[in-house]
Amino acid sequence: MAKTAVQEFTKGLWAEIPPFRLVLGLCPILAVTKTVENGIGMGIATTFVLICSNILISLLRNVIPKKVRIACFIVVIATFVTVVELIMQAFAYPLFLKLGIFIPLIVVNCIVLGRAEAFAAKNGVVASLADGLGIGLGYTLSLTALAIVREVLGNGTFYDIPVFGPTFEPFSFMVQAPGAFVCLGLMLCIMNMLGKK
Amino acid sequence: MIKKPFFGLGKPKLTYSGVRDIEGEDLKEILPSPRITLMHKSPNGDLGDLSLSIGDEVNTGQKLNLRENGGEFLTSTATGTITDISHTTGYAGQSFVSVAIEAKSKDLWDDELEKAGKNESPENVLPFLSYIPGISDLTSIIKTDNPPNTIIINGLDRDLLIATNQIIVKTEAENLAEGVEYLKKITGVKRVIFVVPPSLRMEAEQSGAEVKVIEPHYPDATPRLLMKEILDNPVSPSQSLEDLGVGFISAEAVVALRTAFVEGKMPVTKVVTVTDKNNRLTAVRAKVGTPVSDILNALNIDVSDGDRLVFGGPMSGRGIYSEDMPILHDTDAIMVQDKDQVIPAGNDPCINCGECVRACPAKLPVNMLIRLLENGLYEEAVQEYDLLSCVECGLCSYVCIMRIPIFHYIMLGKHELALTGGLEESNG
Amino acid sequence: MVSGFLVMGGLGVAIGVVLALASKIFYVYVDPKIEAVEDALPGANCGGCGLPGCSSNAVAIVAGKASASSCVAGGPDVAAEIAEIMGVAIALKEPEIAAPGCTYGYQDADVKYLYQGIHDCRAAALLDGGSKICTIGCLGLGTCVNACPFGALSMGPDNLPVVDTELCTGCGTCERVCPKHIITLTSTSDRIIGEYVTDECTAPCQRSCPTGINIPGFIQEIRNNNYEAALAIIKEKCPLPLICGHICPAPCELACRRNLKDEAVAINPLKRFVADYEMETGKHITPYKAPGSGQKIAVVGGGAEGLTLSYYLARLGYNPTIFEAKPQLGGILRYVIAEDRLPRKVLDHEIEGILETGVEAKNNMVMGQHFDLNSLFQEGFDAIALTKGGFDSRQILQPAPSGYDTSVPGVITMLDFLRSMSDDKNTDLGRRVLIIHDRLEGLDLARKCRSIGAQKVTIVSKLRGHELPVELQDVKNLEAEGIFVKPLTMITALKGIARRLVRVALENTHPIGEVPNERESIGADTLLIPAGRLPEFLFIRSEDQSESETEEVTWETLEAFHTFPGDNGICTPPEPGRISDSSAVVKSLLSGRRLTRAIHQHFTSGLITPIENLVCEAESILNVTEVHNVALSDREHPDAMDVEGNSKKAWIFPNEFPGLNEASAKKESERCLKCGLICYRKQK
Amino acid sequence: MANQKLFVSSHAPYWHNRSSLSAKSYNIMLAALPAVIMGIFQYGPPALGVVALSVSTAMIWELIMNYVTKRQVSIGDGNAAVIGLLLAMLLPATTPWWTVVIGTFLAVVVGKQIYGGIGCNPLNPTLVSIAIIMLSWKGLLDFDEALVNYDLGFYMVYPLAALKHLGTSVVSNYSVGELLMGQYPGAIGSTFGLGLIIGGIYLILRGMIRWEISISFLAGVFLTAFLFNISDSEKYAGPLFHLLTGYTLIGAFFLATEDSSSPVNFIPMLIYGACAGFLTVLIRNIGAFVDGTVFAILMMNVANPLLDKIRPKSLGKGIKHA
Amino acid sequence: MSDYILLIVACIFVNNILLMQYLGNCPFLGVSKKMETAVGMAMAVVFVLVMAGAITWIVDIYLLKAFGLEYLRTLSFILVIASLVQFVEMFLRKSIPGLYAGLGIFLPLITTNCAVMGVCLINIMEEYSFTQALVASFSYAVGFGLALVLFAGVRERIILARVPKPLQDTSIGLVTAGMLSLAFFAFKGMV
Amino acid sequence: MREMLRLFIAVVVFSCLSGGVLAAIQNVTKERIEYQQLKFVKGPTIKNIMEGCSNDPLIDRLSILDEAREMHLFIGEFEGKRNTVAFETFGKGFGGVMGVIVGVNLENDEIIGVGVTTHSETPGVGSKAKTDPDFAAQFKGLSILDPFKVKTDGGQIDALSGATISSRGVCGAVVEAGEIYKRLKPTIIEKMKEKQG
Repeated sequence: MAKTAVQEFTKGLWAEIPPFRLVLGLCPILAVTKTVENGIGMGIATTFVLICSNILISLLRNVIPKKVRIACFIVVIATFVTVVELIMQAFAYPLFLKLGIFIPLIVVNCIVLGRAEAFAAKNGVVASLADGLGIGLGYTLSLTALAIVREVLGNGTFYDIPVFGPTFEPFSFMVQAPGAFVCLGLMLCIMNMLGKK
Repeated sequence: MIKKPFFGLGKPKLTYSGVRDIEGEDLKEILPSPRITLMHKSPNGDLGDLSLSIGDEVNTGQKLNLRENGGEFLTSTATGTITDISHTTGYAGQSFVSVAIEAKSKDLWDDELEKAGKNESPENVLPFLSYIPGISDLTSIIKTDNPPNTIIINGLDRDLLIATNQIIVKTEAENLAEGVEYLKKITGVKRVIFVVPPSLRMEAEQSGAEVKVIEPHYPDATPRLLMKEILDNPVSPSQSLEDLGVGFISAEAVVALRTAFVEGKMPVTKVVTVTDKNNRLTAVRAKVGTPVSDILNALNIDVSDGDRLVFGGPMSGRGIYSEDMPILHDTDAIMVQDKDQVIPAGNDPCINCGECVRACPAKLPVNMLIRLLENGLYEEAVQEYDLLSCVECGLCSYVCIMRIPIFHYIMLGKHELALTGGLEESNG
Repeated sequence: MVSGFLVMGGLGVAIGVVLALASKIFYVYVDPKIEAVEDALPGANCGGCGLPGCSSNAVAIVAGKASASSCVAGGPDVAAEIAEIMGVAIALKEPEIAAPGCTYGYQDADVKYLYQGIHDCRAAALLDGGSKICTIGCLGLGTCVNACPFGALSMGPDNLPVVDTELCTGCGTCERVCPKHIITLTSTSDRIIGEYVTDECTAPCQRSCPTGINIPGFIQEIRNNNYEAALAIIKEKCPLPLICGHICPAPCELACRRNLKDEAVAINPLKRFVADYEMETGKHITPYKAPGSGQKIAVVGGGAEGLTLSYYLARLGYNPTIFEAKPQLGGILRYVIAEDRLPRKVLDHEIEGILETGVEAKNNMVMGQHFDLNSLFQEGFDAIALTKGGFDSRQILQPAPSGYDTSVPGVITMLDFLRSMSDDKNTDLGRRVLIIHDRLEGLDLARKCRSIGAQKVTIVSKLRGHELPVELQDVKNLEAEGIFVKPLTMITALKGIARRLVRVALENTHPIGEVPNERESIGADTLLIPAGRLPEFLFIRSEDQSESETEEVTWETLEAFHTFPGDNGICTPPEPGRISDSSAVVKSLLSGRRLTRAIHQHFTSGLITPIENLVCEAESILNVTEVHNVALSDREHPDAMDVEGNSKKAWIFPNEFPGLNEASAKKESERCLKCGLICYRKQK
Repeated sequence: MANQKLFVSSHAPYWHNRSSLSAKSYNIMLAALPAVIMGIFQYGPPALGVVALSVSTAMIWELIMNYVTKRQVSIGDGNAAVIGLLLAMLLPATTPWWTVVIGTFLAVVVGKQIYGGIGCNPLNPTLVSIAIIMLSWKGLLDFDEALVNYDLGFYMVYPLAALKHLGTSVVSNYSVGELLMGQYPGAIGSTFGLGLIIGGIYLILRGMIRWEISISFLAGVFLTAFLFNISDSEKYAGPLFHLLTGYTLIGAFFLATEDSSSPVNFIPMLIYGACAGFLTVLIRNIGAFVDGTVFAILMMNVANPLLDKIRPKSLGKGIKHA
Repeated sequence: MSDYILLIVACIFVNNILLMQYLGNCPFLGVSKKMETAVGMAMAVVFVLVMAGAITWIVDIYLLKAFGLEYLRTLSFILVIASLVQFVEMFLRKSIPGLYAGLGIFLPLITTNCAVMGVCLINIMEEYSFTQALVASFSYAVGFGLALVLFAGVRERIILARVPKPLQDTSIGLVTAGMLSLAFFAFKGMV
Repeated sequence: MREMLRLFIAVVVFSCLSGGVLAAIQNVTKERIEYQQLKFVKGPTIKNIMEGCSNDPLIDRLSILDEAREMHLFIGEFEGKRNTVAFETFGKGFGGVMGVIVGVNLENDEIIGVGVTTHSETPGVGSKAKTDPDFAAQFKGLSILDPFKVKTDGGQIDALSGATISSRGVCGAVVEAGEIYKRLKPTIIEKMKEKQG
């Protein structure tokens, strides 16, 4: 239990990196990783919600009655999701358009609720902040990694900059739905192989 | 070995061997062996409380009590001295007590049976019947409580390359008729059905039993399939044939019954069909307990390392690992395969070609069954894919393109289930 | 702003009302435990546990179908919380790991046929029990490897499973799937209290060793230059390797399979070699010690048996205290055996090692004088073991005031009784007396008891009625005399309060198969036992306090050896294997170790379980009568004494009894055939 | 025991009909040969190149995966070669080399080996590969574009594409004889209808493929096309046209019949084939793709485990004796 | 009428919520290992989704849009869905225990199933009428169930296959989901 | 009951508070969001269509109710005359709905330009509808009141190669635009007058 905030932070980056180690939060990772830009944007949005909800829930953890905690957590999370939604609309509208329905759907991302319940509701503010940051960053990293593979292979670009010559025929299967599944599946396999050591 | 035909549209057609396939269509007598080994399947492999001991003298046809507290016994098939008693493990962990006898050349007959045989009530007769050649257990037929209403005499054999029963039907038709009479008398059963291939219809009709002729296609002579074909009464996998009041007995056992109670002598010989490396069939008559090597020597069959010896036929027999193995009361055939004929089993997964599904006489979804069995999911195999409906004919393995030992898997599954099922019972 | 506030508030109110009403209207009783577990679970309903949602997992946990740690998302904290709710303390338990028990893979062992078929041991075992001649041999097809859910098993180059002890969790899956029961879960504790059974691969030497040392195992470690591991193996069965190395008569060497070829392996010298090595290092190698369970055990008697008992108790996590009447520990080893057979230095070294494991020793403490059962129980000991051993009452220099040994209330050895009678001491036997005796002298004794005031005397014999002397068969007349005879009976327990004996439990030992054994319990004030010494009593605090009016301690004995063959109750004269006036030190070591087993089983499961198929002479076991493909080689002998004190040999032992030097020990270890049941190392 | 003879022991049965996977694979390749030879004859060396590259790389991928997964080398069973050959038959002769290599990778590795090798794949590996190629590089499988430099002396427009873009008027440009003889542009091995039919009949007679699937597939195509044709013959081509163009024939005899992704029970086989046929025509007529065979069969592959649950009652099942 | 048929086909096949819109993947991978659970989950989703679709539509039109509070959509929808699920669970447990045993245990999983929330949002964004929203919700749910059941069938076999170790379970599950999605391209462009 | 009340109050307070907070944030960001929406979604396309206009059409916009739906109409000023109007309609493409802005000259009902705004078409194939200027240019100068169809459907528009469906979608949107235009033309002129006046 006596983990430092740093440890809480770093575990999210490898030991418990969300979609790979805890197989949660798959929908957005499949849907928004067509391009690196989307992936990072989604990651940041989720991280924001994670951190804010973690902090708030950690603060309020003694006030919230146990029986309705899930409902309260959902309200808190939904509030922050809406905040993200509004801020994004105001300041990063193109990204908002691309992420579309998946921004409101952060609210049903199991990772956010899971961390709130499993961690923030039981730990102090600093630890919860570190946990939220770590998990959020880990999630962002995973999104980015998948997005890089998909964008580079499927579109021949990285952050919209062409990486191959003009003769490159993009492997556009990768940016389509089946490609997303297959690609994530194979990445999970690689993670499993690495994790074994 | 029957190869897959060039044009393979339908099911494999495997035909039971008949009397005509036997060299000379006659029986060869094997000289009594000086080494006789009797084997008794004993649920308890313990040698601690045996009532027999090394050095005991025995007579031919004598009933030998195995245990102090009675119950288990064997029948000596020779006159001589017990030289060894040991314990061996057989198929599926069955436990055997084997008793080796150094036999004298002359048989002294035990007369206990003659005395008992006068009174034909089942109670008197029953204690002698475990070791009638040609059947593994007569007690399911002859019993006082809940006797069967129908007995089916099988004039066909259990497997391909066996003509043991058929040659008996052919050569001992009269004895058979007497045996049927006797069978009716001691069991009190009304309906006796005699199942034969078309070629033996004439002989069968002399027996006085109700004759049913079936085409000799493997595996139609399997009890459960006969139930369906002859009696139109398919058995559900959870039931035994006994539950339905049907008993099965082989023609050889019927003749042996006659020998025992009409002649008053315990039958000690067994007809065995021997198949050599060139698939030539010979029928021999030998004492139960004769080592296989004696029979092979008498027929000039050479075996060497890497060959395969099988008790029974090519589809459902049991491999044996030693030439010293004696023939038992239910050994219908010995098959010798050269090492060139041994096709190794494959270790690849099922490719779902469906050959097995089409070959299966019990209509099992073998393709799915094998997947579950490979993963050791035996209970699911029973619940979802009817493992217990299997009639154990071996056709699935025979046709499997990947050469998966499916039959082996099925038997393993049944065995493991029996083990765990037994555990559950003892817990509950 | 206001509208937002109001709408959400309204929505909240509506939802709150509906749910509150619904929870009233649709109330269904749910096990509070399930609710508690559900509360502890994260409630994220991620499905990571393999069940649809947290509530179904909660139901599964409470029903015992899922483990407390089944929630992936929750992690160890949640697991601990649930464990608390479920009341399953995550116990301090010594980890068990899988260990294969076969030494030769199928390519090195004798086979009866060439197997072809499914690559699965269970399938292979269908065919006449597998292709190996050895009925308990590993079939080597890797069923356990495939079954292991943690990837802790792999197939070694010799076609035997290899366990990665890091990954093994002791789940037992391999044990369940192995058709030959080769691979079993075992812990150091299990091995310490374990006995060899017939379906275990044991070498002849191992079976004939009274202590049961895994001889091929430790010799193998010597071959691998791993002397500490060798010592650890020895110390699982024998806590005094150096002493044994000096004075053991080595029955193992008689059984050595090499005798069939040339000469036995020098097993005992090899054992001494590693023990010497330990002494040379100046440290005591203490192998694995189980996490403490903390019970205090008093061991009365600090001889070889008491030392062994205390050592193993300490290693199993108990707190043993030795009470020794003499000023120093060691018993016969110290006070009887000649110095030139067993140097005291060696003895001190070994005792030191035992004390280092956490054994406390109190010297100059005589039972009956300085302490007794009652005082020990009152001091808080949970069990008291009597290992008074070879120093029977004949050797007690200061007899107790009553004239006989009163260390066990109401139990008098025949010798003491007769002596006190002859001394005309006033002996109070109480009303009810029990005598264990088979012969006519028993009747004589009974009459003596009657004459000095006993009202009812019962003679207990393990013999059958008709085997007894004729006089003892005259039941009617004897009964009139107040003497009762109980043939075919043994005493299984004593029960007393404070310093009094109250009851004796008897068991009627009908011959096997006739009538099931019957137990009864009769009142008794005195028990006369025929030996000249007290057997190994094991006392525990009785839970049954009904017969005690005051706060006095009620105690009873445990049947320590009840599970071994030849057992005739706790008070009959010693039988081989459970003796304490042992013919050799190794036998008292065995006795001490078996006492440990009784104590450990009593405190862990509450039940001392019998061992089925224990290896003993009566059980038939596979063996070989001739060896093939083994080259002749000469036995190594210890170097002759180097008078010059050559430094090369100096480390060994500057004493009259040199051990093997390292080179010859290595050479000798090569001679070991590493036998199994029927396998042994053959030349290729 | 030392001087005993050492026999082989195994479980019954001791006979086998000597069928083997490699024999099956070689028979399938043999059956495919007429169509392939015709393709090579028509399109010349490039076609031969595609076929050779496809077969060889498929086997190489298989070999690599055998090593990676540490399993027995399995190229001997010929299955990888069959996959490679079938893939080549679906590609046009002008397919660039890298597409072929990626294609065989997708087929052998993604389609088959990651599931554990032969028999474990839920979908037909060849079809997985060709479907992914279709989605990724549309132009490659646009036969009109791909074969633009060929002039083989017959009407050089891919019939199904023409049908899709130009309507039923194009049907008259192709006679049944031409279609049967492969006198139209298309993939290397899928145009020679007569050869495919002969190969298919050979396989059915040898018992290598299940006739129920092939026949019901063809029947499905025929019926659906017929119904569409009746409903609006202006818009939808007749059944014969659909039967003899595109991947219909190769699909019926070589693709839909792939063992591990197709059902084995009688009724499921009929449903499987018929639905695949129905979907094929549906996609061609109203769907997004020019030829629907690939996706139709893939779709039915997915439904296969569900379909195959329809099976006859096992012996003695469901019988209640008093 | 034909509009509705098109809508149904579009929602079930063409725009399959799981395979084409990537929604609801967590339960998709979680409960598809056995056919039984897959069928149970599919039914539970149909049940809840239709109700959720209807209620959120009403909430959106009569509460949020009426007051110009569209920005509260996420918040109110999730609240409504969560309480609906809880309500249904309580209701079933008490009133129809038989049905509860069948699908009740799957209900909690639905709260965080983004397919439910997603479909509700899609209904609003596509500006469906009430009947359309109902039909669409139902069809999307059927599409979800269809994909789930098909996938469970395939997955039951894959679990029995000799999949290499690192690929086992979720990894191969995802790849197979990809294959399923690939197969669903068959319906592309049909509506 | 007291317990119940506590839970009840907790939920109510939470939802009230979050409602309030969000309302506040929304108030702050409202203006900006609206402008962003226009700027990023329609802005570029409108600019493209109204190339050369002398005003900022994003600012000079009208809101008109069309069958209960609010339409934004952007007014372009050419050569000093406010004679052009642009607005968005929708068509069904390969990957879903695609937004199309159609600019019409109010005087002669001629299309001055067509541009795709939002779409989810296959990159490189269907997405050419947005990026390929030649495709859009086909509409220029045609009368908005004409029916538009791709050539395979018997119309006048050359479909993008390999993206018939996307092309059809654009045509559909333009046809719809024609219908809306027909309905709204009088209102537009009226409103414009109001605005100018």
